[in-house]
Order: sequence, then structure tokens, then C-alpha cells
Amino acid sequence: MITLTINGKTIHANPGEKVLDVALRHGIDIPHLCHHKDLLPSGSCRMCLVQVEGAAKPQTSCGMTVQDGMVIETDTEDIEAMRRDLIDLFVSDHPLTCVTCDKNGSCNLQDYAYRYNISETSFDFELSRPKYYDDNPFYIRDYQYCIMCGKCVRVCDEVVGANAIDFSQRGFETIISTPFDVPLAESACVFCGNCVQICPTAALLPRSKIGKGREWEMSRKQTICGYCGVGCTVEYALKGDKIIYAQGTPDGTVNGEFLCVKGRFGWDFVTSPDRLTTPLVRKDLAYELGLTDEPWEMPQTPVFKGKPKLSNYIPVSWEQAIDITATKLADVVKQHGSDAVGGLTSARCTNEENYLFQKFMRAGVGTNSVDHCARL
Amino acid sequence: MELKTKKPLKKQVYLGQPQDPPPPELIAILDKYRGKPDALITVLEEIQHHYGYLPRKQLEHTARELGFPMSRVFGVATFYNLFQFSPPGRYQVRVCKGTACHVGHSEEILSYLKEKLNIDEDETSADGLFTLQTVACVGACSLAPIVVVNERTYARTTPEKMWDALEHLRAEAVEEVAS
Amino acid sequence: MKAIIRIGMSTSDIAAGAEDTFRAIESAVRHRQLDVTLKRTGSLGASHREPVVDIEIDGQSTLYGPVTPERVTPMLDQHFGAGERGVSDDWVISRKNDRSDYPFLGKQYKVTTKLCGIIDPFSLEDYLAHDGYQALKQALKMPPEAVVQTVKDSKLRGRGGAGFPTGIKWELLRKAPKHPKFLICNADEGDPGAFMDRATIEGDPHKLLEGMIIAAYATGASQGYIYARAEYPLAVNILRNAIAQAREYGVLGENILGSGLNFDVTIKEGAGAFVCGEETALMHSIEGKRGMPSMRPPYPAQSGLWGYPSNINNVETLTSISSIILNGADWYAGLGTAKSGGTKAFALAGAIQRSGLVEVPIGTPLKELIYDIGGGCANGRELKAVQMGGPSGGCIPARMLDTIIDYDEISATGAIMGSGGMIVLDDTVSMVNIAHYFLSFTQDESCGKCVPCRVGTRQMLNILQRLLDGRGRIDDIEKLRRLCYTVGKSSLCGLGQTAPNPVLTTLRYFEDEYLAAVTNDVQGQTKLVAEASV
Amino acid sequence: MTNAIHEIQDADCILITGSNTGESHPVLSYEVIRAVKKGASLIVIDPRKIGMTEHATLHLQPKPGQDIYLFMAMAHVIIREGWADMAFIEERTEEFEAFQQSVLEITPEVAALATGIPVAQIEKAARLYALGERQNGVSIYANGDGQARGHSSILYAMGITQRSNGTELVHMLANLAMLGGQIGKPSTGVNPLRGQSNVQGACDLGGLPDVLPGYQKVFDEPKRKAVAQKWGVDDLPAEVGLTVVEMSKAMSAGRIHAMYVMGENPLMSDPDSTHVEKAFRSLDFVVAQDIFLNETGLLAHVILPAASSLEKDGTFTNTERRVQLLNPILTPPGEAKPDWEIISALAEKFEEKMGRHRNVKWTYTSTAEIMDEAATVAPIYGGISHRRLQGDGLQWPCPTPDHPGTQYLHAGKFSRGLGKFFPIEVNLPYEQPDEEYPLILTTGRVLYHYHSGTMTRRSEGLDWRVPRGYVEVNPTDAEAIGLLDGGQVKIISRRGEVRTQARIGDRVPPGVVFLSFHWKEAPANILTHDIKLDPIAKIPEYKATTVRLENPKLKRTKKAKAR
Repeated sequence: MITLTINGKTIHANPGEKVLDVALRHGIDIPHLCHHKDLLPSGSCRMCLVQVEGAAKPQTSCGMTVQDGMVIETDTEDIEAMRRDLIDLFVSDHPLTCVTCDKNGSCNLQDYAYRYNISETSFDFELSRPKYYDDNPFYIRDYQYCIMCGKCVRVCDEVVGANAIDFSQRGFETIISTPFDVPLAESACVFCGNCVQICPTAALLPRSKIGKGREWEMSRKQTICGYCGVGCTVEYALKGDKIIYAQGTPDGTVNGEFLCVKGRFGWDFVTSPDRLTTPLVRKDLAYELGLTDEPWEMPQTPVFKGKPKLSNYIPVSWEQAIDITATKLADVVKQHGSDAVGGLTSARCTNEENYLFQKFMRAGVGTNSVDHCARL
Repeated sequence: MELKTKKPLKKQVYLGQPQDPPPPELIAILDKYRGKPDALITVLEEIQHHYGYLPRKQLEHTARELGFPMSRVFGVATFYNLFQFSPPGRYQVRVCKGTACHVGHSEEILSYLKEKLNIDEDETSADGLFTLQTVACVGACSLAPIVVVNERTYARTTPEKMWDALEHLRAEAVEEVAS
Repeated sequence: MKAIIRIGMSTSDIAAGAEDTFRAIESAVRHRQLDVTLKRTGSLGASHREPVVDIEIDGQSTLYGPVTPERVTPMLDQHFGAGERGVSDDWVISRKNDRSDYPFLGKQYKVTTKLCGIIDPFSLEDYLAHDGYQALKQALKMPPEAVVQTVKDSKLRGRGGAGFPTGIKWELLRKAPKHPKFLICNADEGDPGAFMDRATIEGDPHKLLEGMIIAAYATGASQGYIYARAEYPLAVNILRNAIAQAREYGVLGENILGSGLNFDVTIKEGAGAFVCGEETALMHSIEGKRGMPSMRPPYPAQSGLWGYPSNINNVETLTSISSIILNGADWYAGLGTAKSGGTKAFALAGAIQRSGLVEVPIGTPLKELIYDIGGGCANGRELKAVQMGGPSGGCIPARMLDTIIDYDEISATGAIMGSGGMIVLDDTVSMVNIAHYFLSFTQDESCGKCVPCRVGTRQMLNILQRLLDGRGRIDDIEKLRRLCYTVGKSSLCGLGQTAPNPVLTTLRYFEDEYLAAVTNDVQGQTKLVAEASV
Repeated sequence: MTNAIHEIQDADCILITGSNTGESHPVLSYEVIRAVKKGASLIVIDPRKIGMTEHATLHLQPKPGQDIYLFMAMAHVIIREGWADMAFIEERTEEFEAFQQSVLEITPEVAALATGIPVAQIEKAARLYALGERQNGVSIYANGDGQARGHSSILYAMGITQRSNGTELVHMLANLAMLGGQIGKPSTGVNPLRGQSNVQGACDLGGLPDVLPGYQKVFDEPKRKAVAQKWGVDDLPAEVGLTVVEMSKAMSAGRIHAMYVMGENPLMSDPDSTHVEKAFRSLDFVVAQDIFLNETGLLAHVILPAASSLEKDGTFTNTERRVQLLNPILTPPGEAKPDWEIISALAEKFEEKMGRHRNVKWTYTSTAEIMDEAATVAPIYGGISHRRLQGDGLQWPCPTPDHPGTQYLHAGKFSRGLGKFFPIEVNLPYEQPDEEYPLILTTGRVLYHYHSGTMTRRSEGLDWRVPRGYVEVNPTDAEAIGLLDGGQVKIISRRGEVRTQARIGDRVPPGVVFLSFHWKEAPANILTHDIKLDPIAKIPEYKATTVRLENPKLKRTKKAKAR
């Protein structure tokens, strides 16, 4: 255990921890833009500079390992002035179009501009990289808002391993790009959107979010992703009853903040017009039951040659549907025995539903022929 | 904000880069550096030495063959001054920007040549003869201001003298092509 | 009669036309069937007289320069032919072996460049004949700790610019627990106007290798890298040759000279990025990555190349080592000042009579260097300032030329010792222009990683450009000072931290020039304000 | 998984086999990437060059179906070189001798011949895995002297199980883990990656023909009786039921007359689709309960609209056995209802139609109430309730309400007592390439789609990225039939043919083609077979179907030439 002093407060930390992480955990808010707890420190934003006793120059707290007896000041007048200048420099190369910006309300740069009371740059406004890419349905890249924190590059390398993007060019012209500026679909990008997630500004935004509402108008709800077996926590931002976008949350149990393309961008099937909204009975059965006067026969075309057609069915009420199903199943059991019914439960339904389904098959129908696609 | 691209995005099946084998001359270079994670810059230097610049196709081969992410290859290639992505002209005209040359008004030489060749820095003249570049310092400060054309050094030069020299080279080249 | 003709064939000699001179001499010698040893050497340093030719007959040397091909015949006639025909005294640099008749050479004290221009850099025998690898043999007989101690006692400080004591740096690497350890020689001489390292390598490559091997022995490093500029093809070529020779001779490779020391050296060619002079960026570049610096700590001695303990020294530091071992720490320390031993090489250029490579003991007053060796300002103009340390350095005004060459004394002026670029500026030069020049260099070479350097230097440059264009605003100088402070204090690496230096020193000593650039506009602005209020 | 997902990033060596982790479990692959970036070594054993191979220390490409030799040879080398953890074997396991005997003959040289992998690579893999050797960096498990064995983790998925000798392969992986003592510790273990969001939970809670909730065998009378009693019935069927593949055979044979299909699409996902379709068409009654009308639904008589996972509450159990709570984000469209409400109503009505008057509970007020009941039935879920799942959920086994859950299994002691080594016999795939069908087809998934595509193909972005199916073909095999990149190709097996686009490249080795089963336009399972199932797990052999390729453009001219 290591003991250090930050702003006069005695603080305990574990060996190997970084000063910034320790400070944040203890509620000491050292400003930072390029830091992320799951990424290697980069030190590029310079906002987390602190004064360490005995050091001539301010030190970068995100990269500095705690040492016993360290005495640190995080907000001396000198440091605060420096941070103010840094934000001033950031916004000399970043349009302060907050009024119309979709990141308004969740932008880290905006927060610091507010904190340091900077409404416009005192230097010359000069945009270094006014490049805009809208080359995929998942997210846009608007580099005029990029502040070169490099978190997108690091997450793509250190976490996702895709290495689709990297810094290119140098100096003032440095930009984050795909190789030879190819569209993302032609790069190694896997569209996981983790770069979008951790982008501190509006440089990377989900396409579904643009123009769809202000951050503070949206409610947020979390659930578990319905795709693979990893079980990621996903947070949905909703406006009214519409999902605007999905994202990870920093405290996701399994996944932390990270998601994949399906979890982050693949939720829109839920509102597909193809969704089944009412119980249906196939026309041949409906005719048999007297629900329709038109006789109909199931075509013999192989399924893969045809198209799922709702016109093969007629809608019925829930009561009717349940009644027909129960009757039909009971008939089969009565006629052929319990084992003449098979049940497929689902790896995409909840535990409770699976439990109930097999209970129905075993205790209701009376067969163990219940299975699902666990093996497929 | 609103989307700047309004039209719906075209669906596409991107099949990845065609995986044809690299040309033999490139393989000869790459073979020397397989399994050496630190060799990227050296490989790029050799490729540029061979082709005169970094052809995109060869970089793609290099990335795949040596197992470097293409983004890293591109990132490295755009970082260093030495690398260029388009074929250089027959003559690489490099104006020294070292301190001694600066004090000796090399800036004037550069802008004069730009005007005369009607190109900007790092561009090649329309006839493909001259690529105009600058160099941080060639370290022959006693001879300032200096312009280096390919291997040849023009010492204590002036805008006019330099332009004459280029005209001379152009004539030489024309003559050579003619014969 | 034993005759040797030495022809300087360094890059700067060649730029001055030494190839033609060499060919002329070669064919003349063949034609006349002279019994003469022709020797290609490095540069003697007298760049202002290149190409330089030294004709030594029976131990008596005559130094000529500049020797154009036309001058070859009369020059050879003088020594080997019918007698004196048309050799002008102007062609002769020196007729004395100790060069005391030519102050540029006579007043220097050479340690690291001692053999430059004397020996053939492609010849190991030549080096061996001049005590080559004797220091290594001696060091191998000492315990490694003693070698480190000798270097500490010599008061050698890093010649790359910052001046960190070399012995302490070595000790840190020696004590690092992890293996393997790497020794890196920074030969990426990126400062405009600096070419000391290139000249040293081109003149005496084995001296560098010997220094590296001794360093490896002292620190426990097993692999060495020389990070050289790709723009230095001749130096790289010479080094490659020297490394091959050293391997053959048994001073590189396994079990060096039977001592059990294993050490080898690889050359890595940089690809042109000034920021790679910064230690962490240089290591990234060796690893084949973008040369972007990373935070320190961790320091290279803890976690450097590939995460292993590493040490970076520059060429001049390492070429000092063999002399220290041979002549002793006291001798070396005695050359310099109380806190800093030895000599320092400079590339003297700009508005100076005699430009070139000079080496003087630390503690020498600038005045001596500029006037006694360099001969003062060229073209009869008045000396205004001396720029030292390139883009990280600053301008020392003429009135302060009593300052002695010493890390701390130079720093006190606001400039830095730097790696050795020294540009003399005369009274025709605008200091705002000089500040702008260096800043545009830094701004161009910024890696773009951290905001103060990426955007801050850009904004500083914008202000300087305005001042140059006579569009200066009333608060520009204040803003410039504020930026200098923030950029200097908050930048990630040395490049950004020192970027404001050229501005700061010129603001300090030549503020009037800045004010003059603003004044015009102040009046304009005042007028505007006045008009608005009417 | 024996171990937790977050442990992977601290592993010293990771062995991935039969898992296209980057595409099928992307977020879990991030853990692997992070481990590798920290210096772990990564061994990928896969005939294909999958994304993970770009990060691998060692990529071993066995000929499809031959990997059993590789694993046995690795064990052989580990024993021969003394890399086995003998202390662990003696203390914690049994029947080592028999296993040792079974790998005695399988030297790396033998394996090299069978798999095409060089001996040196087999030996290196054995060493890296058994000793947990890193590429660089320091293990968080290293003790002071740095001598400790590193921790190695095995990750596998359907590439191992969808094989006619899948059970044997899984046993073999467990043998390897015990051999190196790489189990029962953090960042080790044998970790199957489960494909669907709740495939783990569906198995845990009895969605299998041979077990009741909590893996209690249906033929284990005391346990079965206990469950029956809790459900309020005298007894439950004691005979093991039919698996999904067996069911379609039973349908064709006229033994099954009705099917209740909830949230599944067997027509796309089961082997030999043509046969499955015939089987379904032969039924008296099919009820499909789903969110979309899928291919199987087309053959159903009644369709019941269900709520999607974003529209309901309840719990999912992920691949690391973590039970987590769902929250409804949206309301179901139209009259769609959560599945549990539908089952509940149907069961109630069914009882009525059967004329029964039993005291069996079918009606619940909430999913929490169902879980409370399940907890009393399945001992491994004994301590789980919705209230306790707030926050991070719980990893089973969690037998009692005060049990904290279990991060990794077999700590100190195996669940069954001593870890059992299984002696291994070599079994190879049923279909072997021949003149008529010279290529091996392996099926699998792509990143942008999910199972039979009903969901992902209705997602704008996902469908934009990969709108059509394709088959991966090696340039050698493509050249043989004059096939060009992006050209149409026919894939023909003994059961049928599909036509799709070709992607030519070295992602597959010569002799192997890869097709995923997401596309109804190119349904891969038309080609696969259910002839030889794994004798224990009853899993079909999806990873080795023999096929031939035909170039539709070329065929005509070739025939003409032949004449």
C-alpha cells in the first residue's frame, strides 16, 4: 500500500497505479481528455498536468506511477492558467458550434470550455483538418471536431486489434485516417464503434443520432445484448419510445464500455415493419376450422425458393390462437401419445421462458423431446 | 447537426484486396525482413530506393506479407520526410533550408523556382522533369546557399543561377530523349 | 622520399567539388608516375577552404585549399616537378605541421575530431596506427564499474545538448535489473546548421565504435544501434564498412578480444524527422514506428527500446570516450571548467569569415571562438548575435560574447549549448525573422501528438508572421509571451518544451525589433479606435 | 466456460481452436487482444486464416478433421519433455496412465504427417501451452523468482464440437489442460464459447432432452421425482428425449406429429435442409412462436407473435455462467407478447383441453416468480433470484441465497472429485474427400450476421456491410475451374447444391471451402449431412462436408468440349 498526498489530502493507492486513476477514484477531478482507464496512457492532451513536489516541471498524472510520500497539487494557479491556455488552443482548431452540435451535453471539450469560461479562442481560429466522411451507415467522421486525443487509434489497436486507423501525416496536419484515406468499408474496420464510444467530441458520431435530439432530451435504459453468448451490457438512449442510439457503459460487467458492431448498431431490426404483431393461422387450417370461406392449399415450392408471405395467413385473436394450438397439440397427444410432440425452445429466450417451455413439454405434454440449437 | 450526405449509402460486398502475389523484385526486398518487427522503416526505405517512391500497391503487399497493419504502414510512411507517394521527376531539386542558407536568402531561390516551374513544394513539373523539394540542412553551411539536384550540389547559388542550371538540365534531357 | 597526399573527401568537401580535385590529382600522379600515397580522408574542418589537400613530404606538410582541378598541376609542380610555377600564397592554408600559422586550425584543441582529415576513414590499419582500440583494450582490463567511474570523474556531459552527466547515465543502465540492455548512438543530427557528428563519422568512424564498445562493457549492454540520418549516405557507408572491419578484427561480436564481452552494432537509418532526436521518439523509430515521443517516466534506463533498459548517447559523447580512457579522467576534466570537462565541437557558419568545424575546450569564451578562430564577421559587417543550439536554442547578442562555452553559462543567457550549431548573424538580419525561421522549422517538425506543440507553435508562428508582415496587433507580444510559457511548460517532449527558446531570447535581447513591428499597427488601431469614438 | 471472461486478459498463453473468436464473439476477442498486447502468447489452431491469426504467436493450420492428431501429439510432447504438471496430476486426477498410453504412439512426426503441421511448430505449441510461456512482459502470476508456470487458457467453440468426434475432442482438450495443470486457477481452464445470447441458460434450465433444470439426468430417479414433486405431478418422463436432429428423423418416420417451435429456425440451422423441410411438411401441426416469420414459420400452421429481447424482462446466462437481468427498453409491437406469457396461456389451455385437473402452476405474475421456482428446482441456480441479480449478476454454481457465485470452476477440487483423464482414440470425419467431391466444406459465421439472419438481415447497417453470401475459395481451387474473384459458383454436395458468389483468397487453405449459413439465398445446410452424429452429444458434422465446385460459366463450354 502506498500513501501519497494530493491537494493536502492523504490518499492510499496500490503499487503500480497511475496518479490520475487514483485521484479520480478519490473524487479529485483532474481534467483530462486523452485518458481512458482501459487504454495505455498517451499524455497527448496535457490537461492532467500536476505539480509534484520536488519536480521542476509539471508532470503528466495519467502516466505517472504513484510513489510513497508523493506530494501533489492538482490545481495551482499556474497549472490552471496553463490548462486554460490549452483549452484556448484546442478551440482555436475546433468550431464552437455547440448550439447545433449533436454532442452538446456530452462533450468533454465543451465541459472544459465551460469550466475555464472560454466561449471563443483568443488566438487565430484555424482549422487544421476539415475533413468529413460519411461513408457507412454506422457512424460519421467529422475531423474538424477532432482534438487528436488518439483514443480511437488506441482502442482500435489495444482493445479491438483491428488497426483500421492510425495517425497519418505529421504536426499541425496530423489526422487520423484509414490507409490512403480509403472508405472505412475498404479498411480493416470492423465497425464496432468503440472509437465512437470514447471519442470526447463530435468527431465520431453514430449516424442514427444526428439531428435526432439533444442529449438531455433522451432517457437511458440498460439491458443485456441479445446477440452472442458474451452477455454485454448495452445502454440505449431513447427519445420518447424511439431508440436513438446504443452504447456501452463504463461499468458494463462483462464488456466494460466496449461492444461489437451487432450490439452497438444492430438493434434496428426490432422496429422492422416485418415484425409479427398479431397471431396468425395458416389459410388451410383456417378454412378447416371455418375461419375463412376460401379453400387454400399450401404450395409445394421448396421454402428457399419462395418468400415468406403473410398473405398465406389470416390474423386471429390471441384467445383463438391459443385455443387452436392447445386443441391441436392435445389432439396429437391423445391420438399418438406424448412423444408424438416435439418442442424446440430457444437460446434467444430468457431463462424463465426456457424453464417454462421445458416444464410445459415435460410436465404438460409429457415428453423429454425438448431441445434447442445449442449444438448448431 | 444534419448529415451532409443525404442519399442512402449504396450496398456493397467488399471482397477485400485481391490477393495476387507480390512482384519478384518486391519479394526480394521483403524476404530480407520477414519476422523482423522493427524493419518497417528500413523496408520502406528500400522500396522507395527501388521504385523511386512508395507505390500504393507495393505497400499493400508489404503490409500483408510482413504482417503489419496497413494503417501502420501508411502512418509511418506519412510521418517521415523521406517518403513520397508519387514518382519523382527526373531531377529532384532540393533547396536547402538550413540556417546558414536561410540567412543567405535560400527562401528567394525557392520562391523563384516555384514561380518559374509553376509548381509548389513537393510537386513535379508538368514535363515530369523537376520535383521541387526542400531539405532541412545538407550540412555544407560554408557553401550557403545551396541547392542539390540529384547528387550534384550547387553552392553559393542565386535564384537566377539556379534557374539557368535547371534550363541547362532540361536541354540535356531533351537532347537525350531526342537521341 | 616519402610522400603522402591527403584529399579531404567528406560530404562538404565533395559538395565543394573534391571529387573533381581527387580525379585530377589521381590522374596527374599516375601520369607522372609519382611515388606518392594518395589518401582519401575526412574533413579537417576548414570548410571555408574546401576542397582541402595536404601534401606531406618526409614529414613536412603543406595544406592547400581550396584546391580546384586547375590548381592541381601547379601545386604538384611545386613539390614534385620543375619548381615553382604559379602557386599563389592564397592557395596555401598552412605550411606548418602544427598549423599554428593558420589560426582557424592552430587555435583549436581537438579531441573527438583529432584524426579527421588525417586518417583514411575506410582503413582500420590507419586507425590502429593512431592508437586505435588501445583504449578498449585498456578498458577491458578494468572492472566495468571503474570504467563508469572514470567517465564520471572526467566530467563528461552529454553532448547532445541537454548536458546530462554521461557517467551517471551509464550507471543507471548498469544498475537496471532487466536484460537485455540496449545502447543507442544518436547520430540523427537534425539541427539545421549542425554537421559535427557527420564530420566525425566521415573522418574517424572507429573512434565512435570504440566508444560504443567501451560503453557496452561498462553498462552491460549487449546490442548497439546507431541511429543515423538517411540524408548522410556517405557517413552510413563509412560506418557500415567500419562495423564489418571491427567484426573481423574481433572488437564486435561474441567474446570481444577474449574478454567474454558480447556486443554488436546495427545501423538504423532514420527517414527524416527532427523529432527523432528526442530519445523516446528515436526509440519508436528504431522499432519501426512513427517517431512520436512518449511520456517520461518511464525513462529509457528503466524501459526503453522494446521495453528494455536502454541508453542513448550522441556521437560526440561516445567519440570522447576512448581519449578519456587513454589519457585519464583528470586530463579530460582538466580541459574544461569545474563542472564540465573536455572539449566541444561546433559547426561555425553564417556571417563569419572562417566557417567550418571547430573544437575547443569547454570554458573558452565565445569571443575567442568567433574572433580568434572564426576571424569575426564576414564582409566587414557588424556582428549582431550568435545563434546557438538550433531550433531549441537561442540568440546571444554581440555584447555578451564574453560568455564562456559551458552548459550552465550558456543556459543563463537563454540559449542552450545544444549539439553544436553556431550561426553568426550580422546586422542585416532581422531577429523577428530569425525567430520566425526557427519556429517554422519546429512547427513543421512537430510530431503533432500534444496540443501545445501542435497548435501552440502554429499560433506562435501566426503571430510572428503577422509581425513580419507589419500586421502586428497590440496584444501580440503579450500573447506570444503567454504561448511561450505554456508551450514550454506543458509540451510533452523536449521539442515542444524548447520550441519557444528562439522567440524568448530574441524577445529578451531585441524586444525593440518586435515592438517596431507592432508599433505601426498600434497607431493604426489607435486611429481606428479614435475614429470609432468620434 | 470454466473461467470468467475478464480473466482472459491476464493469461500468459491462450490457445484458440475451433473458434472464430473475432467474428463470433467479438467482445470476448477484445480480452484476447488485450492479453496479447500485454505480451501473452497466442496459439491459433484453425485451418482458416481467421482474424485472430493476425495476432497469433503461432498459427497452426491442420487439415480439416485431423486436429485430433495435433492435440494428441502436443500431449505426447508435454509428457516426453517433462512439461507435465505431475504434482497436479497425482493430486487432482485419475486414469492418467491409460491416457498416457493412448498418446504414446502419436509422436509429433505422426501428427505432422496427418495434419501437415511441421514438428517444430507442434513442439513449440506444446511448450507454450503447457508452461504458459509469454512472448514478453511479466506474468501477473509470476512469483518472485519468475519460475512459476504461466497460466494458459483454452478457448474453443463449434469448430471442435460440430464434429462427429466432438466429444472426444473436448475430452482431449480437458486432458491437455489437466496435463499442464492449467485448470482450476484464474486465467486457465477449458472454455467453450457459447454462441447465442442465452444458449447457456437454455441448457442450464433443462432445454435439453436428457436433463432437467440444473443438469439433473431424466433417468436419475430420485432427482427426477424431486422435480416432479415440486411441479405438482407424480412423475416425469424418464426416457431421454430426442435431440433436434433426431426429431426431424422422427418426423419423417412418422413418430412425431406436431412441433412447437419457439424462437428457432431449424430449416436454416439444421443439417440437410431439404430433408428437414420434408420432415416439417409431413407434420399434422406446427406452431411457431417468433418475432419474424422465418423459413420454419412458413411451414407452421399457427404463428404466435413474440416480444424481442429488447421488449421483455427476465434473465440471460452468458458463456461464463453469469446470470444477468434484462430490462425492457421498448414495448412489444402490436399484440406481440413476451414468450413466457404465451407459454403460460398455452399450457393453461392445454391442461384444459387434456381435461386434466392437476395442481400444476402455469400462471405467473412476473418472470421473477418463475426464477424463484426454477431456483428451487435447479440446485446450481439455488441462490439466484432477480433481487440478487441487480448490478453484476451472479455466476453459477450459486446454490444458496448467501452464496457469492463462482468465478471459476474446479478450484482446489474438480466438481466430480478427481479429474478424469480420458484415453483418446482417433476418429476422423465421416465424409472424406474423393474424386467426385474433392473439397471439404466447413460452415461458420461472419461478424455482421447472426445465425439464420432473421434479425441481422433486417438491420440496415449490418445488411449494408454484407448483403450477400459468399464462399471462400483458395486460389488453387479457383484456378482449377477458372473461377474469378466475385464470380458465381455452384457448391455441390451429395445432398444438394447452392449457388453463391466466390471470394478468392488465402483465408482458406487449398482443398477447403468456407460458407456461412446466414443466407437463405445460399443455405449452407442444404449441403451438410446428419449421417454421422457425435455419439454422445448428437451434434452433426458441420465442419467437414465434402463438396465440389462448379463454375456455371465454364460448365457448358467444358461439356461441349468433352463432346
